[in-house]
Amino acid sequence: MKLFEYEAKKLFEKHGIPVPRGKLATSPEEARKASSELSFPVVVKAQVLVSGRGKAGGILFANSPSEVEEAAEKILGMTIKGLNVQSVWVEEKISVKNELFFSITIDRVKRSYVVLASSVGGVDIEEIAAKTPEKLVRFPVNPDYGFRSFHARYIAAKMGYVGDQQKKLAAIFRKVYAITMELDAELAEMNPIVETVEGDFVAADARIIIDDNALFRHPEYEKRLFEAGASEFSPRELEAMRKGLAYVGLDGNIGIIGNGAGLVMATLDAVQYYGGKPANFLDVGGGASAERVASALEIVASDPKVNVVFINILGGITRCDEVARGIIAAKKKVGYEKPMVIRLVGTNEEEGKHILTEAGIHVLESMEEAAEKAVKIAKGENRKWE
Amino acid sequence: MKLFEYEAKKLFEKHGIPVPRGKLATSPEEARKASSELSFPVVVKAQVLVSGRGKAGGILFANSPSEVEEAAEKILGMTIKGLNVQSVWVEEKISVKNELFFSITIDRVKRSYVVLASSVGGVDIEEIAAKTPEKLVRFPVNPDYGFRSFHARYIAAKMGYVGDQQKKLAAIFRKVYAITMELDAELAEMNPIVETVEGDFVAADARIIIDDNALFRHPEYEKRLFEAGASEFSPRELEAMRKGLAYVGLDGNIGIIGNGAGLVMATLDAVQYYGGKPANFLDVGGGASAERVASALEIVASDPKVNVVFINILGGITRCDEVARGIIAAKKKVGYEKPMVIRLVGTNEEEGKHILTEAGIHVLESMEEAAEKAVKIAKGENRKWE
Amino acid sequence: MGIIVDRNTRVIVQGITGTQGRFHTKAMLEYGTQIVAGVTPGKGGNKVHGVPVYDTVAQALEKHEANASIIFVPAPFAMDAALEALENGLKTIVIITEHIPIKDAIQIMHLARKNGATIIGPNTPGIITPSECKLGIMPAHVFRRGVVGIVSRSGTLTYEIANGLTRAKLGQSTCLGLGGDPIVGLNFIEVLKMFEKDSETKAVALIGEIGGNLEELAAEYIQNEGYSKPVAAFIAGRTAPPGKRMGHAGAIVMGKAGTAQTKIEALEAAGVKVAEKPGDIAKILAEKLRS
Amino acid sequence: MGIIVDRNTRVIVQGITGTQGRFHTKAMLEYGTQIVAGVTPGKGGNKVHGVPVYDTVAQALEKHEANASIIFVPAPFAMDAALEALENGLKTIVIITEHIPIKDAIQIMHLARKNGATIIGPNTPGIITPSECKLGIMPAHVFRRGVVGIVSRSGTLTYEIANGLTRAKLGQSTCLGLGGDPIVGLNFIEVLKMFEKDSETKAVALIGEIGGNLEELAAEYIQNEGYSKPVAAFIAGRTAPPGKRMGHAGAIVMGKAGTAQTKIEALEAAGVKVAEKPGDIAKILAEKLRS
Repeated sequence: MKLFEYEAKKLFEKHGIPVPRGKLATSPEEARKASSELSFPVVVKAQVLVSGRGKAGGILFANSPSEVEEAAEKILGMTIKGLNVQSVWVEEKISVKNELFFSITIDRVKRSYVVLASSVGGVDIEEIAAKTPEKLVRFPVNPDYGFRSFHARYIAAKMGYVGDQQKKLAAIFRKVYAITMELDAELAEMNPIVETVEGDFVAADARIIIDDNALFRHPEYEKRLFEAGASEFSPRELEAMRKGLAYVGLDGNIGIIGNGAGLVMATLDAVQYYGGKPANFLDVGGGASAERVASALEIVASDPKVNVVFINILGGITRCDEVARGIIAAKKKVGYEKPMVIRLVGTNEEEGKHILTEAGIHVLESMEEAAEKAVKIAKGENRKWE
Repeated sequence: MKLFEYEAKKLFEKHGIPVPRGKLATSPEEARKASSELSFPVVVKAQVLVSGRGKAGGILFANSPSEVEEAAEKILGMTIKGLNVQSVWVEEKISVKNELFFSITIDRVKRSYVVLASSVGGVDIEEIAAKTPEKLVRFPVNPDYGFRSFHARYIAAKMGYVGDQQKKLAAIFRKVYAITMELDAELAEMNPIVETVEGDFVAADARIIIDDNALFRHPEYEKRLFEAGASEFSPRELEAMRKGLAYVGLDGNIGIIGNGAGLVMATLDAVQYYGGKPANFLDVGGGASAERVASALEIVASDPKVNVVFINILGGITRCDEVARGIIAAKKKVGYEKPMVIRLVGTNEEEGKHILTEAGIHVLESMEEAAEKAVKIAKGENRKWE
Repeated sequence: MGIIVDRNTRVIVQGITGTQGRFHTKAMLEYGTQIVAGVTPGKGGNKVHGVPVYDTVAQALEKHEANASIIFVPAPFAMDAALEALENGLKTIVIITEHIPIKDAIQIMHLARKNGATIIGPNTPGIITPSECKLGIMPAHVFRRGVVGIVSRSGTLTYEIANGLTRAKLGQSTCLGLGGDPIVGLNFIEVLKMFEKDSETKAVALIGEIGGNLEELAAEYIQNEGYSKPVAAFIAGRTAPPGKRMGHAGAIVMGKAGTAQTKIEALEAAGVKVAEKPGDIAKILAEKLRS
Repeated sequence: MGIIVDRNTRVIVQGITGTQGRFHTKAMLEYGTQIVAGVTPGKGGNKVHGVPVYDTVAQALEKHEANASIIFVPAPFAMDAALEALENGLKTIVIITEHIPIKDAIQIMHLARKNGATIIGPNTPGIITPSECKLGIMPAHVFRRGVVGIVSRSGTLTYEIANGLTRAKLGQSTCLGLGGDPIVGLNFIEVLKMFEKDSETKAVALIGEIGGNLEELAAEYIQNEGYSKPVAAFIAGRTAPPGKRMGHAGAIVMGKAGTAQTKIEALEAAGVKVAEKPGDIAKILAEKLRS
């Protein structure tokens, strides 16, 4: 779960990490008012849970309250990568001497947390790694030790800081680690963390992503996950999450439902292989009970782009006859009338097919064939499949 | 630093460990009033930082408010092992089915925390170990794992509990461990923890000792350490602690000052060997600066029982001439006039001796000889040493 | 033969009294897996499908010999269950549980490494050496004793491919699901090494998906070490958009990292034939083994 | 010869810029100890008595070879310093610092064990192999190269006894202070074993005190293993009342456990001569070595 920049900064501040003074606003007037408590110049920043807001025009500078209002006017209501900007963060501009990069995230290969730091910041990590790899410090955290004062100082030293500056910077690094652990974050990042002209360090941008699977330990965030506008998810994605289904919306017109993440991804790929465009990813998970299939169909069918639904079920433990009955019940319950392609194999396959055929639904055995069919229908080449 | 029973119980309660309902009172009237909010019968317990209050009459039962007042009257103002009882804890008597023992402490040999538990409780651990060793579970905590749910359940199972009772008991054990870690306790104990007639578990007694060396992490307790009546230390011991000196009051008449805990203990032993009785243990620690010697002399001399002071300094790194000047300055500053025996060896020994002799103080080289002298003086056999 | 599990594997089921644990204990017993005991806190003394239940692993081991565990415990308690298995010396631990926090998984893997234990999962279908031992939740009927080692990051997609291999009469030596989480106990390279040493395994099917770079590292390994057995791969998620988790917690493209494209390119550069569709794996390997 | 430290010991001083660190660095250098670098956070680039100072141990080791560390860092930061030395592979670590919390000490010892490192202390005067290496704060002049290994829980009392051995012309092979805290890195048995293997050590002086049962365990060891070298002991604290800490955090009689009496009885039962006064140690050992 992504936190908004302003939330991350407030957390940082609570832990004693210096951040620019700032205020949140949800209207241009409020932004203007907020700026009256700050020193100019200020920055007006879109609060939106995707990266790349700078390039999208979501960050503007202002030298007066009226400029703030103007900037907020422009930014609020903007749509950045599909997400609506509902608030802006107005904060004092800081006098930058150097922009640094600091991040704590997961190292899948080492199976540990990893600290990434660079004396070059303000650009993304891929760019740092590509352009100035010699300046990128990569420190995997050994759980026996954790991320301790001497690790933090070593990194600050590698970034070129000595004396009190080294200690200050190291202290900030350790606080970011403490936040990471406390919040079960899978990412905690300051990019940039700024060395000011005065020689202090300020987290000019802040990103935190909490591990969704650890939200049960953080009920204050867990309950927020489903609030509209409070997470990076679309209403349909939220609806699916509420029902315990993994759904990702895409641009195409072929609705896809399957059991097992890998299988559903492969189904999407097969659809694309035959020239079609998936409208979504939807994994009903293990079991594929009638109820879950109904919920899935409801969500997929609610997407107006969808003109055919392709259900790909590999009946493993679950019996195919049960799944078949589930699909029929789901179709009825949801009132879904558009065409459907179903691929169903596994235990009691014959009976399952029989049930579906009886109900006038056509079934294929091969995933590839079924994908091809679905694409043809979506393209209007095979209307008889309705 | 020892916590009072009522403090430990409040901590337990805060962490969700069931404790009997109770109230604190510092006067018989207050005790009577407190009992009105409780169900009878109740127990009135002396709040005092030594063990053995039961045998000393510091625990009484009461069936009515007037009996509570009477009991509190008896207990308040009692002196148990030299400590004044300043408050009583009035709590509801619980219906005991079984008394169990549970404790977390330090295992010096394994260099770890150790959990001790027994299905026999309410008597001291030595007695449990001696009489029912087969019922004593001893579980050293591996820091890689900590004390986890399965450890706690295993112990509860070994104590004979199954099903929900096992889970309840295990949950309590883990909370005690959490408190131990959070508070840097060197002991956290429930003796007894009671299985009630209803099958619940209640911590009927609670003991917590915080590691003095970790008090810097617990400022709320650190500041309390020096409050009179709030710790297990006598006023003179507290005075020494304030000055950074290690002092322990004893029963004899020979005041002892030395540098190094082992050396001071050995000095006490030598005094006893020659038939004398030490009035105290006082270690001035490393350096033995003039200031520290003065503070030490002040504390030792303030004990009216003392009729001779024996200073035993092995000058190691510190030069003897400095120590000698320190002693003379201290004597003057404190206005100490009673006899003194000084043993001083080490770097610049000759000069040190010379300085003391010049000032009319006699010096010996051997610790044993000096101890013998001090004993003689204390017994009045050698008045010329004054 | 096969890897990690065989007919001598003696199993404790942790979380045996839950719906999942109960159901799959039965299925595993029916497959012939030696399940010697189950563990569920507070349920000691019961039996599940004839298997005695204990409150803790330690108590189970006081009565039974075991060397493996399979965990069905809910995510909030799964780390404790895994640590319990580890501390009690079990060397093969399959964690079926999904949604375990990353922090917990890191702790599990750290201690497993120190204990010399093998963790399969979390969020895995488990491992099966057909005809010998099924330590997982996979449908038994799609597997047949054979020559292809399967190592995969997914569940049903693996059954799909295993089924293809079974129909093609190639069968499987062992089929192992690494797990769909970002932090899992084994990586492709480790399993490739085991398959290389296993005489029954004649070829390997590697089933990857978007997210992380375990496939790229496997490709590098195959190339640098001159892997001796034919490998065919399938990578799911060519159509996955960046920044979105595709069902598995670990299946996510971050910026430009972890795409199917980079994985496919790396594998092909290492001489691994990458199938366009799951159905092609059996064809590719049949051909390679024929030649 | 002697144990643990010798003329090849190459030392890093952690906390070198503090009063204590600075003072004892000079004293150790004067003794001939090879101090290659110092570490103090934020003081990198300075020099102390000609020794270069670094911000971290890792940076010091990038420039210098070392195998030991001595720590003068204040108690609240001492655990981090010890962990820094451990993680950087230093195998002999002397912790002078007093008042380290028990929880921190437990963590240090736990990681030291895993790293195969030897911790001396905390709250120790350190270790000295006369004429070769002084890694500690003891006054050099009381020590002379000789044949008695000293292992002790105290500081000045040890100097007292060492001085006696020096005057008696027995001298010391190595003198090691275990430390006065409840949790320390070495126990008597471990050091007795080292002295047994050391050809230069002909006899051992064991200096114990109240608290814990390390002396009792040492007695048991001496008896059961038939320790081959003569041992004389002194136990401080015969007059200590129960429940009171006598200066050292570890010097406390709990109930009836850890008294001088039980220690003395155990040692005597094991055939160890226990001195009534510190001055008797030299006499006892001189006699034993003469016979």
